[in-house]
Amino acid sequence: MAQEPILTARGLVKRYGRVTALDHADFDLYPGEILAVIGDNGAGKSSLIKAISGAVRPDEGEIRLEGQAVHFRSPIDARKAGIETVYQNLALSPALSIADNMFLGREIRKPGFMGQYLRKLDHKAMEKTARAKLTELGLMTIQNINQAVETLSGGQRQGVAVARAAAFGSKVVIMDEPTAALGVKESRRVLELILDVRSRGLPIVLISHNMPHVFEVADRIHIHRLGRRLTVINPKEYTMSDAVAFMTGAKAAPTEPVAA
Amino acid sequence: MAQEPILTARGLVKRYGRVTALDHADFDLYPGEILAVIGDNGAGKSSLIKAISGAVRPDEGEIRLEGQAVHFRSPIDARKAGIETVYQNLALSPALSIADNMFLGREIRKPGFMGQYLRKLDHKAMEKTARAKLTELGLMTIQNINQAVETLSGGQRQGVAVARAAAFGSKVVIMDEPTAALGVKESRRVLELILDVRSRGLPIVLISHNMPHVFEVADRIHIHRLGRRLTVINPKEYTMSDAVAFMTGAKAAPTEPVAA
Amino acid sequence: ADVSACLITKTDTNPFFVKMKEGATAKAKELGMTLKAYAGKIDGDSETQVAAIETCIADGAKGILLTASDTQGIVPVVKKARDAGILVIALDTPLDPIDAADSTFATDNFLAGKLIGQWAAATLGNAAKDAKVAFLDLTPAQPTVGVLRDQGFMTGFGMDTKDVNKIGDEDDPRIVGHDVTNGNEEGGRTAMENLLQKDPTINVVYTINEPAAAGAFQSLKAVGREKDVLIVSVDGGCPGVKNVTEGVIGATSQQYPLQMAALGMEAIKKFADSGEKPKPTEGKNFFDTGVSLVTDKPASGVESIDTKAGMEKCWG
Amino acid sequence: MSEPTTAAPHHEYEKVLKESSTEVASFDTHDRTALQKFQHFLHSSPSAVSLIVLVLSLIIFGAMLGSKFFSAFALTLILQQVAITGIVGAAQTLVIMTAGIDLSVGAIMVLSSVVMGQFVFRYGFPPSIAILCGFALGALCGYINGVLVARMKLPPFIVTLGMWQIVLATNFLYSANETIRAQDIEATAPMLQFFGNTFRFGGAVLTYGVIVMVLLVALLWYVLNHTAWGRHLYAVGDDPEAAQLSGVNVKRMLISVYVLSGVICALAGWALIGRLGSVSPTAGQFANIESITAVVIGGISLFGGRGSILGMLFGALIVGVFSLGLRLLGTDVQWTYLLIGVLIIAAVAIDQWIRKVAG
Amino acid sequence: MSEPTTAAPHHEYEKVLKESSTEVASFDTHDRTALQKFQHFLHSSPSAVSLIVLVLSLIIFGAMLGSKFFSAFALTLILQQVAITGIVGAAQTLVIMTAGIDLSVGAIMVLSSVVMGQFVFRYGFPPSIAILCGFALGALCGYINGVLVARMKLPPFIVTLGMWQIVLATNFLYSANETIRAQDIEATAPMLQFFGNTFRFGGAVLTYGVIVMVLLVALLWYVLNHTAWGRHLYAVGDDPEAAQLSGVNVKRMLISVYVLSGVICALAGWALIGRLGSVSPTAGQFANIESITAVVIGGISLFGGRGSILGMLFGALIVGVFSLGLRLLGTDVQWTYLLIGVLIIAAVAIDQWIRKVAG
Ligand SMILES: Nc1ncnc2c1ncn2[C@@H]1O[C@H](COP(=O)(O)OP(=O)(O)OP(=O)(O)O)[C@@H](O)[C@H]1O
Ligand SMILES: Nc1ncnc2c1ncn2[C@@H]1O[C@H](COP(=O)(O)OP(=O)(O)OP(=O)(O)O)[C@@H](O)[C@H]1O
Ligand SMILES: [Mg+2]
Ligand SMILES: [Mg+2]
Repeated sequence: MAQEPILTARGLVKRYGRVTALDHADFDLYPGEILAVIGDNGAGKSSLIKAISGAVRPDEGEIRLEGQAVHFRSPIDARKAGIETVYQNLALSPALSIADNMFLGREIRKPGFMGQYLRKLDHKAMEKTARAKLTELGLMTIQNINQAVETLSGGQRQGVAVARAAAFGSKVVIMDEPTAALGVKESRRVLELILDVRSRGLPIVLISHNMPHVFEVADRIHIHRLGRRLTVINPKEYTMSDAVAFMTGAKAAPTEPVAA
Repeated sequence: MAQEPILTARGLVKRYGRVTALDHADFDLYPGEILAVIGDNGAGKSSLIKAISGAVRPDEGEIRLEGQAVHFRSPIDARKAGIETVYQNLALSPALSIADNMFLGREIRKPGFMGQYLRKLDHKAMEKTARAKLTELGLMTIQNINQAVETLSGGQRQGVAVARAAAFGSKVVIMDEPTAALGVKESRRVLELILDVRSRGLPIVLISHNMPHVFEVADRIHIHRLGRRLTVINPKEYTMSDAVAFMTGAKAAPTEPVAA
Repeated sequence: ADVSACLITKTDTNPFFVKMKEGATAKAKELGMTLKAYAGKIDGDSETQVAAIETCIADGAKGILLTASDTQGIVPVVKKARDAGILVIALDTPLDPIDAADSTFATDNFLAGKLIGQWAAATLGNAAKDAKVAFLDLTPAQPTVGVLRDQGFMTGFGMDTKDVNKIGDEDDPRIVGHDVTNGNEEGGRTAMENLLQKDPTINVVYTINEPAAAGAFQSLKAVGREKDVLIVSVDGGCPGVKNVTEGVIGATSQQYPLQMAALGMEAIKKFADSGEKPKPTEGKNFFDTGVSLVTDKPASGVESIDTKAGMEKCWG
Repeated sequence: MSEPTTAAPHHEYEKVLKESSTEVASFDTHDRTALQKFQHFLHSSPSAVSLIVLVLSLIIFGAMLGSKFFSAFALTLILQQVAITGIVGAAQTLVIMTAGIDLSVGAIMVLSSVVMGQFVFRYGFPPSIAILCGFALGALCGYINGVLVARMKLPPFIVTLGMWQIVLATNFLYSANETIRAQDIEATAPMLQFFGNTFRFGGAVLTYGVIVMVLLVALLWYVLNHTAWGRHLYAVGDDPEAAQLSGVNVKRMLISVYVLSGVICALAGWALIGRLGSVSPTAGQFANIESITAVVIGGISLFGGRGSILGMLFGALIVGVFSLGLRLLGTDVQWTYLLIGVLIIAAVAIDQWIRKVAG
Repeated sequence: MSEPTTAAPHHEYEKVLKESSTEVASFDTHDRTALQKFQHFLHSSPSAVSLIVLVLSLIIFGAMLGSKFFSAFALTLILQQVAITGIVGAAQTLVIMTAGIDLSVGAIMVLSSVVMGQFVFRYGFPPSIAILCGFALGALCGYINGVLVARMKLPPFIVTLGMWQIVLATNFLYSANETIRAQDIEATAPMLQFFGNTFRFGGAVLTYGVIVMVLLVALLWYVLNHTAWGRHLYAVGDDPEAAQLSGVNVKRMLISVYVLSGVICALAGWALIGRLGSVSPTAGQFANIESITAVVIGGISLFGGRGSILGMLFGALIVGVFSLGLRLLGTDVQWTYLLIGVLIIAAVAIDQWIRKVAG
């Protein structure tokens, strides 16, 4: 495919004390695709997406968004650039409401004097938008958008985090194990949501240990091993057994990463 | 089967403020079996096993172990009675060593005067046993048994928690989603361990959202829904589709719970 | 009708003020007045005293007896009280300026220090010019009482005080050093240890009050020097006077808090009845409630009473 | 890239999900008792408990003391007496809401007031400049706290414990323990005493210090509830890591909170000059304890992220009411301390009980 | 029940796992620099930093002051001066290791000493009984703290803040501020002054108070490291929920820690009588701050679960060395406070640095 990747990383290195979480890792994401990232526990998947989304600063390596080198100093920078992330631990503030959480860091101010000079927030507008987003995504029935997040069940929380990312991501949406703790029904909903987001033209990075899910939705599969990208495979060309074999080192991987 | 259940619960009720997590739930575990407990997020599975293992005290209902009514006031009581539990959040003390964690609450004292009067711990003996247990279970290669648990990877921690339960459970071993965050390889190891424990004659309660795993290892499946036991099915008689349909309320469940 | 008065002390934990309160309470009962007593949390806590004065204004008190923690800082609220028609009498510690209060019933703290200074110098005789003197002061904040007693001692002992309002600017070689005690045994002991370490030949110890002296004595005893060091102090509380009897303290300047309080209460009563304000002692700008040196080893040229007389007048 | 149609679930069993029930877990629907409703109300309005306690204590002392207590004069006197605690308490509230604690508030307040005074009297600065210098000093101390907490990730308790000692020692060394007398200030720089000005209507006497405290609390209430900064503050206190990941610049927030706390302490220092008339380096020794007490009695969680600044104000007033009431009753001061100790424990115990029962 | 043979994996792909590689992630193997090795050493021995600081400060003051400071007498004097702080610090250490804090230690210490004294002099109890009563009182106060923290789940900071005020007020009300004189105690109940006894060898002077402090710390070190109770204490401080689930009776542990803390405070009260000779209700006002300072400088984490009680002892000694050293140098007391403030912040900053770099 002739398309240019929207997001690339080259030679990322991240060390934690004596552990090297990323060891010259590469990464490519193409427009409009679902890219699955798989790998053993501790392979460095979360570290990779944290580096890409500005949550940690890599020790070495470079990241390019639409061909431009970017240096995110915090998740805020990445968000401003259009990259939205659902982190493995969700990153919601328990005591704040659903609406507050969805708009954290990008609050809407009142129009006119109140907003401009007194910096008053437009709670109404935010609630309306939040409700609209949640409904639009058909994710779940939440009675009260002002409910504190801590009163929601695990599945509902996951829904809020996913909805936030899906609603605000303008270039890339990244999800780190969004279904790990979810039940069968809830997992299915999240998968549908992911397909939904792609159908809006946004590329998605999905980290998951669930092979059937990965093979169901992914356009390409990035296999991560020992802190670096081992290879990228096309799920239509390889079986799950192959993927697992590459991932765990049981079989040697194809040397040339395949394009999307 | 004519056997008596080893562990039963009848009419358990647990309320958290305005949420009823358990609503007259029943439970039966027979000797030597693997009983899977499945259900939607928030169905009350964790609450059920917390009640059984003494981690929370039910508001109503009774629990019987080998026919005797028991009233566990804390996990310690349950452990003394031979029930070992791997909780969803592992329950390990990060700053303590692997050996310390395995023997927490059941430390071995030195023989003789030092142990009896000065209550001196026998660190050597504990380390030896801990290493033996971990090796015996073939779970993983841990270089240093005195390593702090916080330095282990997620998978290794899960291993320690599972090994602890398997090593000390004398009547019942309970595992709440032991593979939720684990990779393919690591999950497989835990499943093998579960089968291993059963082959030593111990009954196991396994909570999981992973239907293939459940149908692979379970002898019976307890389906939990809206805070109570909906039914118990034999995985040989029903398909995964049936189980999921019952669990999510898509199909009515068979009214009579089947025996093991 | 009912005449009510307030007593506001620096703290309610120092026996000196406890006795003051007892004296005032007894007098109030005798004169049929109501008395409310307030105190700061610690020495130097002026805000609580301000709040107490305000309370007295709200309470409609006729008079206030005040031992101020911050003699300058308290002045504005004292003015408020006087504007509200309340008689304000400074007890023990004069305000700054002294006429900020209607009247002052006080020990002359400078004189109290001077007396023990003179006694120490006279007792040592010729040795006084080679004496090694340790000063155990009150708190790091140098409240006025502490300064007056400390500098009074120096004056009495024949040292150059330099700025008489400041401790620590002197250069007399006989001064080993100053340390703070917070006016209690604990501080007295540690401060004495520190100064002894600085110069083990110390033979005169000035202490801000008798608890500090008791602490210092423990420290001297620990190194076996309790016999050959002269401790002088100020206060005249019963335990202190007893300590003079037993030779723990060489001499102490005795004050009369009970009397101060009683006189104060009488003045308020008189003011309430007739509107007449008390007059200061002749030749001084305050009413001097007197101070006497208590010692069993009188020194020539310094007037003193013995401990038997001291015990009769002691206060707690 | 080929645009696939919605992929088919790999697992057969997932197909049945379409028919799955949408029922949700049933809650107990039995009517709630009046007590439970009350608990729920208390739970949903964090400063209600302290307001109720405040009103109750006003009523009780009013009943015991009559017009001596329940007069415009006495009630406004309470306001005057808690003004400083209220202002410092506002600073403390901000810090505690970030799950921190600021033990240096009292010291910063006093040093700021000393700087304001000494810059006029020692160096001859115009009062307005001296006051600005005081504020700058407060901001600087806060900034140092903030940097140590946010950037070096040191525990706030320790940072501010150290800062407290450092600032207080600096205060004594710099001021040489000298009080600047009220009369001198009045003559040379009355602006320093600005907050001591009063206006009255009837028996009520309000100092400008009281007004500024009320305005400050109102302003902060607005900021906390109606601006992004306020929401971010709650988010940081709640879970700093989550806040960071979801787009809050946690370090900048923390530093700004400590700086603001320092500035408010400087304001308290200025108000302190107004209240005392003079500049005294020994003032404010209990501002730490008093502000923390107000915050705690006001129902603000020491773990951060929860509570309302109005609660702090009510907490300060409760302490003020008890102090004045007990003083007017003529009880021994120690009983006041004892009672406030009991009050502190009771306040959190009630809070905990509400949380537990209302769930 | 049919005993099934090992079930077959449902997923085809899981079969390949048998061949999976057993390689583990590679660590950087480049030789570590001397600095890194040093950091690692410091990281693995929590009290090493404070020991090094202690030795350094001894050397520096020794160089500046010569034999005045570096004599057996002066060094044992420091021990005497920190004995009380060390004993109270031991109590504080236990509480802080459970992620709590005890602000009431000083108050409990003083009230216990007052009870020991007054029970002899006011009620004529034999000294041994009076001392037992003092210990019982300490245990009771600790028990109340413990119950409020463990059973009612109130924050330790607030519980002990309230307790501090309550106990201190009780102390003043009960003692009527009366000091019991050293001479009277010596005559009537010398047992109360037991810990003031000394023995000497050469210039060194050790009081029994110093000995009991050292023994106490050694005993607690043994208990923390070599008994189940000690391991449980670390586990509770680390993560109370995990500890509870893995078989530690957290409530009982917490209560026992607070009770023990109270008992140790009573011991400190007894030792205090030995040090002062007299019983003074105004003593011990700084015991809270001093004990917390010792703990913090000793590198014990305020978040619980980490640190060694030996660190606390070194921390207390560091403060003692600085205090005496600076006094002998003749600096203003305020400089001591300032330096201790800096020391507190520096201690945690170093600790944080080590943790970060050594990972
Ligand atoms: N903050 C941290 N401090 C120290 N080590 C870390 C930190 N974060 C990650 N690591 C280590 O880096 C390695 C990679 O971790 P990472 O979380 O990226 O793995 P992962 O592939 O996401 O694993 P999982 O599938 O379990 O989520 C692991 O060895 C982990 O222990
Ligand atoms: N400590 C608690 N406080 C309040 N509510 C709780 C608590 N623990 C559980 N609940 C509520 O009880 C219900 C049952 O929770 P439980 O954890 O038992 O579900 P579960 O079946 O284990 O779910 P999952 O599959 O997500 O682990 C949920 O609604 C949950 O929010
Ligand atoms: Mg991960
Ligand atoms: Mg669960």
